Amino acid sequence: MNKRRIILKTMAVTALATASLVMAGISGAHAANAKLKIGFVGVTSGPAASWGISNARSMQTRAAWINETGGVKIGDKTYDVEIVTFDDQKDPKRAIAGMEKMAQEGIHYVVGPNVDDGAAAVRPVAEQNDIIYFPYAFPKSLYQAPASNAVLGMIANYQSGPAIYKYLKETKGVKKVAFVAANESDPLSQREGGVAAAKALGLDVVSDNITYQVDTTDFSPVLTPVMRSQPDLLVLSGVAPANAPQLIRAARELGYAGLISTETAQDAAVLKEGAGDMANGFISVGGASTPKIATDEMREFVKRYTEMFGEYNDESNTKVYALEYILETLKANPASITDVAKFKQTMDTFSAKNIFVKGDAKLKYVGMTSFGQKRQVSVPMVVTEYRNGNFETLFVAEVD
Amino acid sequence: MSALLEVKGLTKRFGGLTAVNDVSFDVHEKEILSVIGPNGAGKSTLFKLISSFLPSSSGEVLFKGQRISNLAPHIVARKGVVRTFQETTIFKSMSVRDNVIISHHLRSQASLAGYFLGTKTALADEEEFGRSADEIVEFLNLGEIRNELASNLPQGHLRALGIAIGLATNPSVLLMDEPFAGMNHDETMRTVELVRGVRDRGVTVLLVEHDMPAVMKISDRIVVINFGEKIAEGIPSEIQENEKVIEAYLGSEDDEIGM
Amino acid sequence: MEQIIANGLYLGAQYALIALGLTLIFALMNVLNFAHGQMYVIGGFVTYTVYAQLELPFVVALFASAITLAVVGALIEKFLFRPVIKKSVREESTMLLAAGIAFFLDAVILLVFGEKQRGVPKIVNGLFNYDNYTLVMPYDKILVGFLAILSITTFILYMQYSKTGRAMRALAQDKIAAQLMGVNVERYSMIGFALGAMLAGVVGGLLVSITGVNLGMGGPTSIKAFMMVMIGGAGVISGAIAGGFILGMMESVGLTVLAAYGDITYLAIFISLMIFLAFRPQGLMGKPWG
Amino acid sequence: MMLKRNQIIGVGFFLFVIFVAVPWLIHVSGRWDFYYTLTSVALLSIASGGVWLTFYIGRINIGQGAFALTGGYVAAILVVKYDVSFWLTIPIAGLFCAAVAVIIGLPILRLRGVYFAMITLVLTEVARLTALALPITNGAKGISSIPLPGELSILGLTLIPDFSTVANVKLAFYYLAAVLMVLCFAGLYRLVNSRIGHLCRSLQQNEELASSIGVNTAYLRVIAFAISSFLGGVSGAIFMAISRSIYPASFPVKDSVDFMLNCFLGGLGYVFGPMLGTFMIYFGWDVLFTTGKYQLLIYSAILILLILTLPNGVLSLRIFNKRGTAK
Repeated sequence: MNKRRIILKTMAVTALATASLVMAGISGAHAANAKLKIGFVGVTSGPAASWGISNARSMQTRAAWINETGGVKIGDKTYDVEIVTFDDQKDPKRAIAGMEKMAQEGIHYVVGPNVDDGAAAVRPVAEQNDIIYFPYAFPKSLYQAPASNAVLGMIANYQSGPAIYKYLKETKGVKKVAFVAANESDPLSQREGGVAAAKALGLDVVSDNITYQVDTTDFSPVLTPVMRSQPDLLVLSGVAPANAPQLIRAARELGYAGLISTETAQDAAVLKEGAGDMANGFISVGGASTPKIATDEMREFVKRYTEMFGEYNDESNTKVYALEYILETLKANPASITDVAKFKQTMDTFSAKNIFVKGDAKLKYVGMTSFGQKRQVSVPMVVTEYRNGNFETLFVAEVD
Repeated sequence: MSALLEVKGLTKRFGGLTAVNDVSFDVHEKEILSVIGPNGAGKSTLFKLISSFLPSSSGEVLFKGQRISNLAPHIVARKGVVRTFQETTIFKSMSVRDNVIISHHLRSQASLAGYFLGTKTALADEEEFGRSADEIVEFLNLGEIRNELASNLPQGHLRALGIAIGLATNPSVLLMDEPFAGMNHDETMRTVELVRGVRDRGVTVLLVEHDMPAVMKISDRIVVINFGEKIAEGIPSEIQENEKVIEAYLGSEDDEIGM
Repeated sequence: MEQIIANGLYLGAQYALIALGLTLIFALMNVLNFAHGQMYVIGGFVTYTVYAQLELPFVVALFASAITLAVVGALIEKFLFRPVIKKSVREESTMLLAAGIAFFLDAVILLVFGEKQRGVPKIVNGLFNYDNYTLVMPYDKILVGFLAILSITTFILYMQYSKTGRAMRALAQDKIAAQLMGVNVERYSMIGFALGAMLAGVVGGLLVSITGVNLGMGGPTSIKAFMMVMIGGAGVISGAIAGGFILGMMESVGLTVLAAYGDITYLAIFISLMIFLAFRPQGLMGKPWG
Repeated sequence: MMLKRNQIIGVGFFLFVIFVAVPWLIHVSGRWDFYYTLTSVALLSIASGGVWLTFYIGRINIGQGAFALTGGYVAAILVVKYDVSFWLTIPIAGLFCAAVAVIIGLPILRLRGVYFAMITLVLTEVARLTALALPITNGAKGISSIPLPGELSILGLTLIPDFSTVANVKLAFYYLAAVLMVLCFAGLYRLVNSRIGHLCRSLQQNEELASSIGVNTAYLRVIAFAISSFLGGVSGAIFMAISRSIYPASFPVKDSVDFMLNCFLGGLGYVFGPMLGTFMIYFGWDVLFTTGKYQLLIYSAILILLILTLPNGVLSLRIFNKRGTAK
């Protein structure tokens, strides 16, 4: 019967396709050497694209820069850095596939994923394949033993939150805090951390259950009940750069005169376009590009980034570090290029100069307080205030 | 003769409008009873009420003394009262034979799980359905096109297929919705023969129609409705002479009692 | 209370305009346009480019958005939907095409306009403030709401009184009858699709002045538009408008009333929508089975 | 079920490919990453198979993500909080989803066309928001660090070894997924080619007529939807085991849409359509990863071209189907 043939042929074609793809893989697997591949698995399309894109571009900019100046010398060998990127579409299932791809490429050091669920989902793969990865996700279980392959690539909100609230409490007399978060895993978890931190500081949390959908086009209804609780600090927990200006604008238009802050990195141009003068005074956590602390290297980085991609994204200020840490740690112990265990050993004692920040800041691994092991990069916690299109440094702190 | 199907005081209101008002009549075993009436008289609504495709506002339909109105259509069908459709309502992407085979559903002995597992009963069912379908297809002169896709059939054959689908369910009563609509004289006469054949198989036929010549030729008895109400009931010759009926048909503009 | 209603009305006006285009395309071609949200986003970016980058007047930017999308819509209908509708066995197959187009437009938006959130300078400054913040509404929102309602009215008048509009309504009601009456189905399908896309572009352009635009807004916007269309009844213009205002009001009221219970406003909206449709499968004003 | 000779050859060949040839090729080529990709394809095609069945009764289902998520959560909660064996949670997750489908399906399956499509789409969001709001699902934080599947033994006889002791977990999951996929599609094939399949088709073509010949359409619809959701739940449960975590956003709306697209792409008229469709859509994206920032552009362009040339699914292609009679 006809149907049988169909089945037969379907199978033949399926098999053929599989085989040819596998074969194609073989030829691709033996790539040239003297290249040091570093991976990136994160979201570079869809609603959250700007997180991953700013991330990947920072890496690509830095890699191009290093390669242009002769590559990176690790041990007695010099490598060109190649960044292999994988778009996980913010889907944890894809993130696993991405991590598998990285393993296939022989990569042991990966930056990403950008969100909690992705970071949790790739853990088994990373551990099976000896991959150290640098997620931008905050769940503590990722970094606490028995987990040991994840290194937090930035400052967690439960670390920056207390510092910011304390500063605002002491210098601006903040007493009543309200929290708003998107109805998604990451922001909600961050809100919970923020609320706990605020309460620990003795602040009065007047509103902590208002959420919004990320696709909201008018935030006035969302913020109307928040405003009624009359806070003097409004915290936008884990706010996406796309939502921040709209929230600020809606709050100001509803007559809110107090402070607004967040613990995530933002982009000045986005704030300027989206909220204009209303964004003045908005407090966020930046990286190293504020004029006060940026070094020539940082300025060079921004310049190269802008040349390569047309426009700089301030979110990259915090994302420039992961690649730097990987390379510097490898330099400190060349054996760790293939041996992840050596890398982990090195992490405990590692220290190098931070070229992006003025002064004698060091690159080193921290996290003992939060995770009980050194599974976090130490980056300067630069708390900034938006003012007329630029970020100004409020204060700089460190995490231990 | 005993009443197989009893229609008692059937009424249907749509908002303020009463489409069918207190209609009662009986259908006797193995007769062909036609319900006629001018356009807009409420025939179509009455038909849907009897076949339970519409819930009634009041009144009821009894089949062998049991109430069947306002039940789900498939339950009414299961009891033995099955309708055909006016339009080209068939399973378009199946062959003629498959259309008839699938319509043997009510004769299934096996359960769904049985069909999945292919039990003995299920296999016996399949065989029986195939045999019966072939018989029905032949009976309705569809034998030559049994493997044709239903959507490719000309209209005349579609009507026959509709009847075949109805017959496959092995009904006690077959309700036929305007079986002669849109047919020329020859086609109508052929279909009249088919419907007679159906009755001769022991199936009671209730049909709703407005093709008068065909109705007069085929019916054992006729029920006439106008403005939702029954105005006459009787054998064809009585109806032909009924004053009210003539008046009703003359009063309506687009239908004449042509015979 | 006044504030809640004002918020709801403003949201409703913009939602209704989004839903209009979607329902028009559905009514004419039975196509559920998954790419509607992406068209809205393109509209926003075009207005951004013309108004903020090239610094031309806002009205010019709006027109640019409208025209761009009308052209895009017409091309999509002619070269993609038309052949697929002709060849496919089941008309749902157009959903795959619509989704493919949505992906494609997403990719184009990312490559052309970048990943960042974009916004434009306020079109009007100032704030309407009644009785010391019992009712506040920035003037630009009032203007945008007004323009949205104006667009809706124009659209309705156009559909009601122009020859093209009448032809499209005939087509939406009964394709075969319209064909018999001499309506050129292909031509009006294309015009209808272009018009639907254009409406999406206009809303995108209008809203970029309030909420800005980013590449991620496409998908969620489509889904919201689907919901409004369902509430009102698929393929019915008055239904889309009603659906838009109802959803806007529900969000506004829900976010205030349910605020005390945490994160459940949208859950409540979705569930009540499901219950509503279970009882009224064709929406408020739809034909049964759309 | 009667199998014709070349049918047996076909099935045998297919089984040989997925159980012997693929592992061998991966071993030879060293493309270990394909295990996960193919495992995903197998699991996603199970879920798509369910969606396909709802298409078969004439309903556009964009809600499978909701059931995959539910299945994942049921399995995760049972494993983590109640210490149930993972193997037992697979059928429980499936049955739970089927039960949910019956409760939800009774009212919503009355809807047709776009209305049903949209309400199922909303269902996916409802599932995500519910997972965020409920205490038992651990809200926003999800459930992570879930142990690997343990041993499955009956009367002391080890049927499946403890996955944490298996040398190659990827291969183990691949086999698990492949076996389930084969079972799922064998079941679907049997279903579709039995009288039930014909009944489903009668529903798809004309529900009124179907009920007039005595088919309990509501019952059949609910059954089909329940089977569909069962498959979604099973696939979600196993994904949970692979990623060893589950979050509210583990199966987003995009997945629901993808499940539907898989069916369209493969061909709605062909029972193996969803398998091929999933393979092409998922694998296609993975293979295109080398194209960097043009990945989505190329991917969607190919998708559009495919629809333009084969609007009735890839399986409607001549080589698959000489007489062109869509089933």
